[in-house]
Amino acid sequence: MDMVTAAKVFSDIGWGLFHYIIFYPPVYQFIIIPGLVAALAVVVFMIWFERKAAARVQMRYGPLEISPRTGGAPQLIADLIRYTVQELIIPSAADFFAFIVAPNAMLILSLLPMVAVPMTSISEYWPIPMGYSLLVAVALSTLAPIFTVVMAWASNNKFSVLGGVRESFIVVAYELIAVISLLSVVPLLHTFNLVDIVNYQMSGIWLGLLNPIALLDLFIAILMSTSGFPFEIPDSETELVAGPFTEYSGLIYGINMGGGYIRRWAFSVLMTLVFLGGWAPYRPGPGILLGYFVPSLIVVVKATIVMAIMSFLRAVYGRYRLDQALSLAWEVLIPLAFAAFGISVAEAFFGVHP
Amino acid sequence: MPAKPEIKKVPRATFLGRAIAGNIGALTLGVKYFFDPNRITLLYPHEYIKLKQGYRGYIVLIFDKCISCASCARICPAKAMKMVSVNVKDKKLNKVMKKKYPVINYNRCIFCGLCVDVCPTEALYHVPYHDLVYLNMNDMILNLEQFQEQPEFVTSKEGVPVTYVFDEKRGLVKVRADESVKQEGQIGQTSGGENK
Amino acid sequence: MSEGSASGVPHLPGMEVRPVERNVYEVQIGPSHPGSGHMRIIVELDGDVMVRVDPDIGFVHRTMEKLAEGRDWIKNIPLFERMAILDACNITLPYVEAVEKLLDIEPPERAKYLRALLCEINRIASHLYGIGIFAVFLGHSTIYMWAFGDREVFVQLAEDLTGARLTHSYPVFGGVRRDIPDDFPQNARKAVRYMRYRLDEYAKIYLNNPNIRKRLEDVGVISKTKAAELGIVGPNARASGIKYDVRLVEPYEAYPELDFEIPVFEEGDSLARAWQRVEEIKQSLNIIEQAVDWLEKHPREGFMHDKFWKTAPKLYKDVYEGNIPYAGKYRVKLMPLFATLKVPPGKAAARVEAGRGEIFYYVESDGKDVPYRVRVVTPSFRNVIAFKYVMPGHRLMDLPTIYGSFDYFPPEWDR
Amino acid sequence: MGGGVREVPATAEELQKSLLEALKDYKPQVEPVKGYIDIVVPVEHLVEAAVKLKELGFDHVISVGAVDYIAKKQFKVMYHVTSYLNEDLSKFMVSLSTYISRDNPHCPSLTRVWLSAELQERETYEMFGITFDGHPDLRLLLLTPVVAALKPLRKDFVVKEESDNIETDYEAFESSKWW
Repeated sequence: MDMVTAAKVFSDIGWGLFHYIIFYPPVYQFIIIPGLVAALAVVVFMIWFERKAAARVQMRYGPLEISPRTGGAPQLIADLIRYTVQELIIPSAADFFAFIVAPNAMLILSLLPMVAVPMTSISEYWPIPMGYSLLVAVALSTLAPIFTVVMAWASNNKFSVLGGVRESFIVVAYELIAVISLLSVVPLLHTFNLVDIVNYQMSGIWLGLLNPIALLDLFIAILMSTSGFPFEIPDSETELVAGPFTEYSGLIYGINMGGGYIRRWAFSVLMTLVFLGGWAPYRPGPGILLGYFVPSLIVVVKATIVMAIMSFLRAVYGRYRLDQALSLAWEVLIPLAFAAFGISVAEAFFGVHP
Repeated sequence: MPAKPEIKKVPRATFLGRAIAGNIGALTLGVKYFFDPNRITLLYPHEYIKLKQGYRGYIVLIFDKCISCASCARICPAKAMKMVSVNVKDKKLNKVMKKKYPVINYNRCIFCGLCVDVCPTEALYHVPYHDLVYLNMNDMILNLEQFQEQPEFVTSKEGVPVTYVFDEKRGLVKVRADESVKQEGQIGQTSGGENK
Repeated sequence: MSEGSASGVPHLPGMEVRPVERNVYEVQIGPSHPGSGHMRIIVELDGDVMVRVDPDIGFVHRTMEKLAEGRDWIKNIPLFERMAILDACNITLPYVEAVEKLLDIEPPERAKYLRALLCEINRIASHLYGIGIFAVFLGHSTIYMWAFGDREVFVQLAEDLTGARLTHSYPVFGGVRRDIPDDFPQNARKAVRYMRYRLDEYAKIYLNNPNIRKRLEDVGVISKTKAAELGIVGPNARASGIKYDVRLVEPYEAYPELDFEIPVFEEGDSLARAWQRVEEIKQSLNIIEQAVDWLEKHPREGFMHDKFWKTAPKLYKDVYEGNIPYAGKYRVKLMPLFATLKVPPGKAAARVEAGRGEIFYYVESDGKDVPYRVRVVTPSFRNVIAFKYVMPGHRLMDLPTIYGSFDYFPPEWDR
Repeated sequence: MGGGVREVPATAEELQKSLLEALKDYKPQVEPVKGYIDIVVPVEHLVEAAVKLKELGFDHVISVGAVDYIAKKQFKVMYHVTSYLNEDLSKFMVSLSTYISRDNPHCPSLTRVWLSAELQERETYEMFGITFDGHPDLRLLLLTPVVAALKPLRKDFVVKEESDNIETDYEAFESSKWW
């Protein structure tokens, strides 16, 4: 076999790998867009944006010195490198297996909902059959937070355990809100199919306009679930050093830090599809470019804007007390979520549904 | 008119006023400053503050004015000054005699300025410089010759001199030091690292 | 009462052997706290509720009282400043006043106004610092940055006045060390107007923010009698309805002639303590305006007691008037006798309302060039006791709220 | 607060007179001081005098301090008190003090009377080694046990500071440029 043939065979295998594994929609969605790669890119941008936005409000510049011309944009890359090469300290009292596995499991499970969402209306590019995709995505989104509690328990540290307990309180509170507000579109449209939901919003009436209470509820639930301000309670540094992440260092700490943002990203994509019209003004055309990349880009941009708004809240709010957040969740937001569900039913009954 | 106590009340708000007006007020203010930031950060090595005369900075000795009274060394709270005896030629009497002169240890100096204020002949004065660099702690103990020289101001080599001027709307506004003299009232922010 | 452990070594807080109740979880907040300086609060938690709180202080203790016994009278002024450098004039003023009582001198009118002016500038700076640290305890980083940024305005004013940003060493026995520069009045008025309008914004984004209100309201409530029993001081006591301010009950320096209010809140919770500081800043701004007006109207004379100034040579007046180009302007020279000052024997006490509350100095002299005994009681030190008695019963997340609302300052309470 | 001073005197002298009258059972003496009123009672009457002062309206302690008179082998323990709730008394500072023996320093604790004295008595305990009998929680506050054993504020503990010598030879200064 001469070199040319060998090269051809290898390139065929490579192409096969590329075509059938990377471009196999579930894998592609999990790894590239809107999964790991897109999420990481957005997270890096978002942490930078969060710091810059807060700095603008707060009479200062934020990250700047590393590259004054771009406003310090490479700062996060530098931070990432630092986390990567930092020494990884695992306390001898920690439960080694759980200590190492939990952050990674959390990262992976945070991205799992991405396998269940469509990025386009063309069935060729769907990762899974879309019949019950909303239900599947919602179900998958609830898996990750348990690993924060595992991390806290495995750290064997008082502050971690306290943080973990807080996290578990909050998980129980926000999950119901998020699930009910997401599912409140179901009675309106009589479908669990995310593609149908987005297609309905092609008419220009986003479901967020039809049911703003559900949108607001979901927005707050996402903030709660990803400990964003004003609900940055589990890792409240003033009394619990870093909450569940106290004992973590190096790369795993970086994963933990990004983990919350990635969870927020997954929820933002879901929120964009359900309430903010997905790829809405755009109608996916033929071909992979117009049929997949353009609509997915629109979704990514919309979800990024949602995340930017969430990040901006850091500059305006402090943090609630744990019991206040819980009472807000159980006494205000959950009734509101039921109300939103009722609004959807009423709208369907009175014929807003097409 | 002496002071008088005055009972104040924490402003009360209704539930709706608190939930809606409070949130909207906070958010609009945040957005306002997001689009119109009021920055006061000094980008230090690229800019430095040109201090006014009167700032209690580094201290310089005027050798000829010193009358060796040792008040400065005696009043120094940090024991940063010492009197060293040197042989100098007295011009009036035209003979060599032993006199005492102060030297300073900047490891210890707290820049309280008492030595300058207590000097009966004004032989010590403050230079409005603050950020000097020494290579080691031993260099920070100046001998008699070094104490008489004005320190070399290293920041001015690459930095832009700025001053902060008071402003009613923005508190402190950073202006180029040379411009602040020229255009009073007309205040423009110096270009920082990033331009809006 | 625990006399000491079995080995004869007295117990250290946090390191003692003591039976712990079941279902109690001990957490040590500190000693290196992310939001504050060096302090430790040993908290026993029952669930999320604090049942026993033991403030453990002393991590930055320097024994100021002992150090003062080995230093000349004037050298103690820069020493005592180190307790709270951001409140430097207030914290040294009672010492200077006590020594002036022993020396039987009283500063001239202009010096009194200058002292009151710097005291109020310091009070605003100190309150802004307190507001900022409190905000960061609540996770509100914007007010933290704003308060520190706006504090810079007043630090700049103090720098214009005294030549140093923080450790001014401004009041000395018999007077002050500088007079106001020529452009000071207009700068001060600008700063005052700026701060007034900023305080409204503070209220908007911070104190009226529903999130922050919820954290502060009805947390750490101290009733009037409880406050008197605990002996907490300053803005914290006034937020509980106690009409006590040294400027009110025993006016010192120029305060008898200035027209201002002492704001008093009756709620006694953390929100009242936060508002108290805002209201006090407003009053301090009024005082600054009045003091600046007075200083501008009156001739530049009488900044040092005649005992020290009447024999001053011409050079001293030249320095004051700015006739010597390198020497600056409006500097008040000190007579060489300051370096070797001997204070007549006697005992004196003085108190002053500093930013965080009442500062008390007891000064005893036996006629030597060093004090025989100096007793300093700082406001933060007197507030520490409140943590022990107010915090239990609250949730763990209320600890930063209560702690921050008292405007603690570890170097000050440790001395 | 029950039973305050009914007619609050306007000047310190009048207050001093009325206080001496009120405390006359406890053998009070007055020392000349500036800025406050110093009332010295024997140590056995300290608690009773404190209770009486509290009844008169002095409701909190500003300072608990001690002075070491090493020549007289005595400690003077001082409680500077004033009033929060009685606004007319606020303008006066009164010191209730007592002399105790330096050899075996014991002083009755006034924490039961004035709760605000608690931490300051702990401080005086560690700084002077004065034991406050009846204090509910007499532990170290600021110092470590090693340092507290030295009783740092007593006059026989001398801080080793460098010499006050401000003069030096130029040659000596040049050869070892360190101080």
